[in-house]
Amino acid sequence: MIIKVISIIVLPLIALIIGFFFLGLSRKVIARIHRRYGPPISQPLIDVIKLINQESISHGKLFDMGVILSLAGSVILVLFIPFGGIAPLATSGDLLVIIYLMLLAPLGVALSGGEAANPNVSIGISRKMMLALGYEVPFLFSLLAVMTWYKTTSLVEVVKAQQSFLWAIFYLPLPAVAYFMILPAMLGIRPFDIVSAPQEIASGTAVEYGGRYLALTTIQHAFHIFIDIALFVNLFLGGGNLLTFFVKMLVVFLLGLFINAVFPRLRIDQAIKYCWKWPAILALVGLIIARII
Amino acid sequence: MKEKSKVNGKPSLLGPFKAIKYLFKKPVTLRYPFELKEPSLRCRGFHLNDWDKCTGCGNCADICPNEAVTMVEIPEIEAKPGEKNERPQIDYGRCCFCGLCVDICPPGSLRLSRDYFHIHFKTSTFNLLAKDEKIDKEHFLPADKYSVFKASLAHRKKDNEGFSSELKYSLFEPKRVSMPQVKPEERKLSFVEQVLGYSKEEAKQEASRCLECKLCEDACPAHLKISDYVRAIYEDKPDESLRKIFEDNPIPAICGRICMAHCEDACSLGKRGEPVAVRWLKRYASDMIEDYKKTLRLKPAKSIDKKVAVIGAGPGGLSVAYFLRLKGYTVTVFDSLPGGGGMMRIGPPPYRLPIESIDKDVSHIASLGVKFRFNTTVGKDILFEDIYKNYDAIHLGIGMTVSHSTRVKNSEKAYLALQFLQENKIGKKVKVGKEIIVIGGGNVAIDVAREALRLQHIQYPEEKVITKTVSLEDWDIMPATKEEIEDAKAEGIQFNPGWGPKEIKIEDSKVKGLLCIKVKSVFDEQRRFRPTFYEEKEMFLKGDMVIEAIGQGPNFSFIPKELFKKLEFTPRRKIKVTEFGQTSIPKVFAGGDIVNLNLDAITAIADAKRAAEGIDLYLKGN
Amino acid sequence: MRELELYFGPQHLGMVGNFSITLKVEGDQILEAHANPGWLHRGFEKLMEYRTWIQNFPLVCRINVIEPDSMEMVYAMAVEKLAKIEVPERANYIRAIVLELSRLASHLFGCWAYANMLGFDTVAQWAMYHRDLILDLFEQLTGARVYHIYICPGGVRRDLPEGFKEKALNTLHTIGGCIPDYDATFFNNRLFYERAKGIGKITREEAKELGVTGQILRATGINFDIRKVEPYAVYDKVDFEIPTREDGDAYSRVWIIRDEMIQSVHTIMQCLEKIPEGEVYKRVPNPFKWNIPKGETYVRVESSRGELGLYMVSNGKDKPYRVHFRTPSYPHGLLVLEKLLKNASIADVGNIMISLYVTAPEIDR
Amino acid sequence: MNKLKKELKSSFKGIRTGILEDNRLAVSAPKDAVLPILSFLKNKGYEHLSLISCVDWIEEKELELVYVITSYLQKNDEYADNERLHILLKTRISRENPEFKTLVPIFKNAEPYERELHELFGINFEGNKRLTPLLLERAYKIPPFRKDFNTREYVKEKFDKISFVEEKKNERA
Amino acid sequence: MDRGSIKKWLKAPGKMGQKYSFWVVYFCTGCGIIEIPPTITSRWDAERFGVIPVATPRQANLFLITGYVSVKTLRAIIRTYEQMPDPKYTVGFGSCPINGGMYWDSYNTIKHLDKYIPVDGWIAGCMPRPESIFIAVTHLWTMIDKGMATGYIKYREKYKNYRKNQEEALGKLEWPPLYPVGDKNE
Repeated sequence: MIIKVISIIVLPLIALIIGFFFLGLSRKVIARIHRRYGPPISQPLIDVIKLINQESISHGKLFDMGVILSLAGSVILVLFIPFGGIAPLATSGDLLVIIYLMLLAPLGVALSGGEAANPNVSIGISRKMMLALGYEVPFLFSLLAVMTWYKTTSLVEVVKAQQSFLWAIFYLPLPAVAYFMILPAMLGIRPFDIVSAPQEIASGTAVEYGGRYLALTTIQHAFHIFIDIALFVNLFLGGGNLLTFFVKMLVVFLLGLFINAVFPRLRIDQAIKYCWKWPAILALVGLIIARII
Repeated sequence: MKEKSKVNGKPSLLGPFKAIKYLFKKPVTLRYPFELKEPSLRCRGFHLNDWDKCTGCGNCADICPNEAVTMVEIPEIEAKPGEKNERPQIDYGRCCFCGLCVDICPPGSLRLSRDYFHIHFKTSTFNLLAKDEKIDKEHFLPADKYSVFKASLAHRKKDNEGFSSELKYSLFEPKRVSMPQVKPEERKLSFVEQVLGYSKEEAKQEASRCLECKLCEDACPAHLKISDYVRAIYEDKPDESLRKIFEDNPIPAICGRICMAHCEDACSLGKRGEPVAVRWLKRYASDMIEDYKKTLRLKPAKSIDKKVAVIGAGPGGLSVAYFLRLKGYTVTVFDSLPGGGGMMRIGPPPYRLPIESIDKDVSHIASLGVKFRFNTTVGKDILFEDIYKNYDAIHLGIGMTVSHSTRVKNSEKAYLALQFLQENKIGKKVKVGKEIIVIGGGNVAIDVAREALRLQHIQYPEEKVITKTVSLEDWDIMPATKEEIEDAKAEGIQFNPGWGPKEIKIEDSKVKGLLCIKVKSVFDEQRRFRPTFYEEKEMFLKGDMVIEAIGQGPNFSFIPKELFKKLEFTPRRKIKVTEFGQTSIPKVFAGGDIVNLNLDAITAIADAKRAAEGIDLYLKGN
Repeated sequence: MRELELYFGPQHLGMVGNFSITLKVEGDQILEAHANPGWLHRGFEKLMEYRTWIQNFPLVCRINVIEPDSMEMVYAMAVEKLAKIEVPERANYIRAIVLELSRLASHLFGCWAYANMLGFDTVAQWAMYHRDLILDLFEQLTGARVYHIYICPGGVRRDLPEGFKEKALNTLHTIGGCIPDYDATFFNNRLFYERAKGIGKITREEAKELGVTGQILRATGINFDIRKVEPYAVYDKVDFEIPTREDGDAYSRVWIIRDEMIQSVHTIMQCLEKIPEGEVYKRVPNPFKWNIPKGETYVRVESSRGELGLYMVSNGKDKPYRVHFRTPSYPHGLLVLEKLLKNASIADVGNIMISLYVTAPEIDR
Repeated sequence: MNKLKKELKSSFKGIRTGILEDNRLAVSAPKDAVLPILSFLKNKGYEHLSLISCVDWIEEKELELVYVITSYLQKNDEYADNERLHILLKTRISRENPEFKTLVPIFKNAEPYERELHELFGINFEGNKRLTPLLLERAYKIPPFRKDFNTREYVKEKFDKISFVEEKKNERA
Repeated sequence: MDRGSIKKWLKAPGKMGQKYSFWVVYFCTGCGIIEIPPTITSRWDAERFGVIPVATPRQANLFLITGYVSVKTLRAIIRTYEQMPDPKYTVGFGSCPINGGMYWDSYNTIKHLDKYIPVDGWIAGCMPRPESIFIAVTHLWTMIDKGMATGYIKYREKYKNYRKNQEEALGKLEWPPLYPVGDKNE
């Protein structure tokens, strides 16, 4: 029992550290592709410390509630995803719960966005919803493919099933590729970072966030990165113990980063068309194959 | 690398991943505070100014499009006549680092350095009095003590000169418009005027060179309005430029030819290039207009019944007469020579100052109503006492008329310079020998030598003739102007500087030559004229004629004893005058060579101007 | 959907110069756009009437910050035409080199702006790095990075420093060498092709009607380039061709930029080979007393964005009487932009604007 | 070049033509002849209006409008000489109440130039629908680009009178 | 460059945080904007010191006023400056905001920027180079350490004078005063 309580506390911290590490690493790697020395790895931490000390202008209660809600959603989500050995609440919840909790973060942002009377934010939120619509379809198909293949909805069984022999990626290559193709959309990085496009709509939903709100959103973004990649590793790469799990996450993250570095931003309609065209078909075919065999 | 531009391949999805190769290459960033970038040799940063070369002319302040440069008075620099003690101060809240001030700077003292960092939270620190590492030791640090982190206007790197001015690309024209002159071979044969004067375009071209920095006006003893009359010539309005000259100088034709041109020594263009030919432009202005009276139409003021006597019609006398006449006084001028001009009439030979130009100026002053009494030497034809009695004020402008003699053994055989010049110019020509030796190193000596050379060529057209000069002073301290010495050398006159006359050798009452001894030093430590010689080193110069031109002295013989006793003198044997030219005798004023030390025409005119003020005050005052 | 009033305002990440557009937006569709310049207006022509000819020379290159040299060139040519000054041959070659280098720099800046507006940082960083190499060349040649104040009436202010030729050649080789990288990652990028194809399409008649010059006109197929029509400096002695495209949309405009970069690298190399010896600066009369005879002239130069013209009137005094700059992005920023923005999507506002290379200081002067 | 000159002279009366340089033709025409000349030039192939400028001749109390017209390339490959020709069409209008007809029906791209001249010189072009302010932020009594608007006095009495917030009172000149 | 010393982080995290992550509001007010891209891109790379351009004033804490300020832009500058959260620093770029620069006699540019908003640092140069911008960053570091970078506090205390100057230059301002200006008549 005590181990469960400790792991409930430890897992979010680990997720936070890994999230910040990934953020710092992403800025460093992208900088190296730009042929320059990027900022130190600990730069996101410095940014958060600075933002906490900055004066934050709030637009009323609902505005604050929205930000806290989205952060809370991400933290809970972290608890449901097994990270190597530690899986505090994973046994009680399963993939359906995760899908449901995935929606809390955009909801929180929408809530606070509505309060701030800035047109950019409303456009940002509409884009976020459309993008979510865009990548939910292939995401669900690939999850269904995994569930039907292993005939279970609980993540822990899926991970246990993969321990014994080959990982799921060799059985279900198509859903894995589909999931990987929409990973940038879920993370909100370059080809799909329409939501927070600084050039077009002045960093989208984060327009009104000053000091502490921005710190909370960065933390929420760090959690979000951890969640998506950990989910991918659990579903398709059968996360082993702590170290191998981290290495797999690192590899997946770096591959996603390369896509980010070399592609311009798509328009929202192109993004959705792209998400529905290739990844959706692959995931569907993978689902059918999983069904037949 | 130059494949054809039509490689418009189908845009691929996987192509861009080639960019990942840079992940493993060395980044190109220049990590600034730790790796420094070497600024280029022509970098345009903050200003450096070499204070000894800078003349404070203010051209950089005039050219600056943003009025960033202001001239600031610097008390500790002593203001010489040709240089102001102002230095440019640059306001970096206005400066656009264009470097125009560097290109216009005549002495080339203003330069831009290669450091350009100055960050401060107070805007008042953005003014910089441009200095150089020679003057400002503590702000300029050697390379090891200089650190980029503390970079500011007060913390700059030593010898860090960037954009500096080059004569080829300067905004001013360094070379002078060449004056058409008669060639040396031709001019030594006759007395034709050497300088032929500018044509209209040449004068406009030369006048366009003046940057109007007004340094020349401070240097000129008479403070002529030089930049105005040069601009008038540029806008080809010679009458307007003449009017500007006549405000300070009534005898432009004379001054245009023989002035010592202090202005050209002070001209800031002269520091690196050739100065603006101010004297020749004044001469051009006076030559262009034949009849001053018609163009200037100067009308004297309401006539006052006071009478003023002017003794000596030299430049000083003529100017006093002109100024007082304009103020309305009735002026009479006494001169022993047949015409006006005093020393100018007899001194400079015709190739430098022809008689017509003297008469042109004098006749204009006469036309204003000044009465001239020529051929009347005071003390002989008319006594000084009755002048003193029946004239309300007297101006002494008698100048130096007595030529000194070296009083060396049988020096009575030698000619004196002034007589020699006087006879040649207005009397009959003097019979000269084949080899002439001229003793002396000043302008008068050079005139005598060149005139003697011309006479030799006229009187012995084919034979070989030589003129030699012997002067105590060596090349560097020879008092004659550099220009004169060059012209004389071009005409073939031999110079023997640094030799003193010892004895004139005589054989059967004909001069055989001059025995000279080597000079050790000319001036003693208080710069007084006390020559010392090496007794043993001697040299014998063959020559059948000797002319002494070692300086002139005043002749006060015509003043009666009791008045002469009241006159006070300065230690250097000059008349002591107040700044209005009033001598110790209240009624008597004085000016010209007998008062000042420059011994040239323009200083005489300056004294005359002040004396005219003095006389006016004296007559109105009490 | 209710109608929104959106400000693509002066304060905007990635915008070149400060320029604001007020958009009437319905959902993601723009109904109507009004360009609102004037943020950078300094009244240049008024200031030039208060300064003498030489004092205007450092002022004139400040009009457009991205390509100051064509401004200096057009002012120098106008003054030389009015005052009938002949420029030595070597100065013409150096002027051509400086103009082509600044065209290369401004095209690279255009690439930075366009890639940055599309959120494509990798190419933006490379383009800026190569532009910085060119700025180092300029610093060697003229002493300053951005405002060179180098092409002055009467020639060029200083001669080439020694060792400039080798430095220039190896900078050009590095840039030339990177063009394949640009091709792979930027010009032939599928997503960029998606994003820029068919955006901001303008037909040949519309272009002619709106007084468009430069790449936008050449993108519609007319190869109108003032360097060929009215050769100035040494463009008649150097052979280079004018790239054109047919379909006049943003994608073809970018391709023209790419080809023009290669052409200007060629021209610089040819100029560096053929440069003769001799004088570089023919002395201009004294700056305080330089009265240019009465007259007027209209001179034009091909700047990196189109036809840059200067109408100058002098009335015999030492200051210009009236100066009027015809800047290339004046019609582009006001007419073409408003026309293209009608019923485009919000995401493409920046895309269209930067593909037209609208620079705000040129509009406001 | 002079072929065109003769044509212009024949078809319109009261215009004076002078050649500025090798390919610049200066034509000055009375006020009402401008629009017909422009449409005549347009269908002769000169359809690129590169600039409308205005010169304020303050001594003669007149504003002079200058239209610079040239042509695009007809055929792509060779550059016929008439492409290089520039026509500077000049007219004089009074300075007190400067009125002029708009050019938008003939040259669509004249609209921004007219807006700018309206704002900086005070000429109103009737028929131009969008004469709204373009560059300036506030209204000036005298339009700023006119010769009698002295910008240095304006700066002295407008900006230099505003005092600094505090401490830097003393040393700023 | 004391970014690494943990002791300083623990002692004053707020100061150290501000020092090593300047977020610059990307607003090109004048012609100085040409030197910002080279600074933030690969040749000079300001990101090494944590300097990143951000889109909205809400997130920024450093405001670079690059080059001359025309009257219309001043209105936008004041609004942007007032929207920025509190520990904010401004740096005046080039010679135009200091004393009018090249456009000292232009009717449409303001001459002394510090009459309208407080400025913590001025950089000399007509278009200061990227190196000067880095020196400005180090200058701001020392100012923050010494606690002298108090532009925003001065703005709050002396808001009445600033507001008066702004209204004198721009005429009626359409947004309400940021801090209570007290009644107009005293």
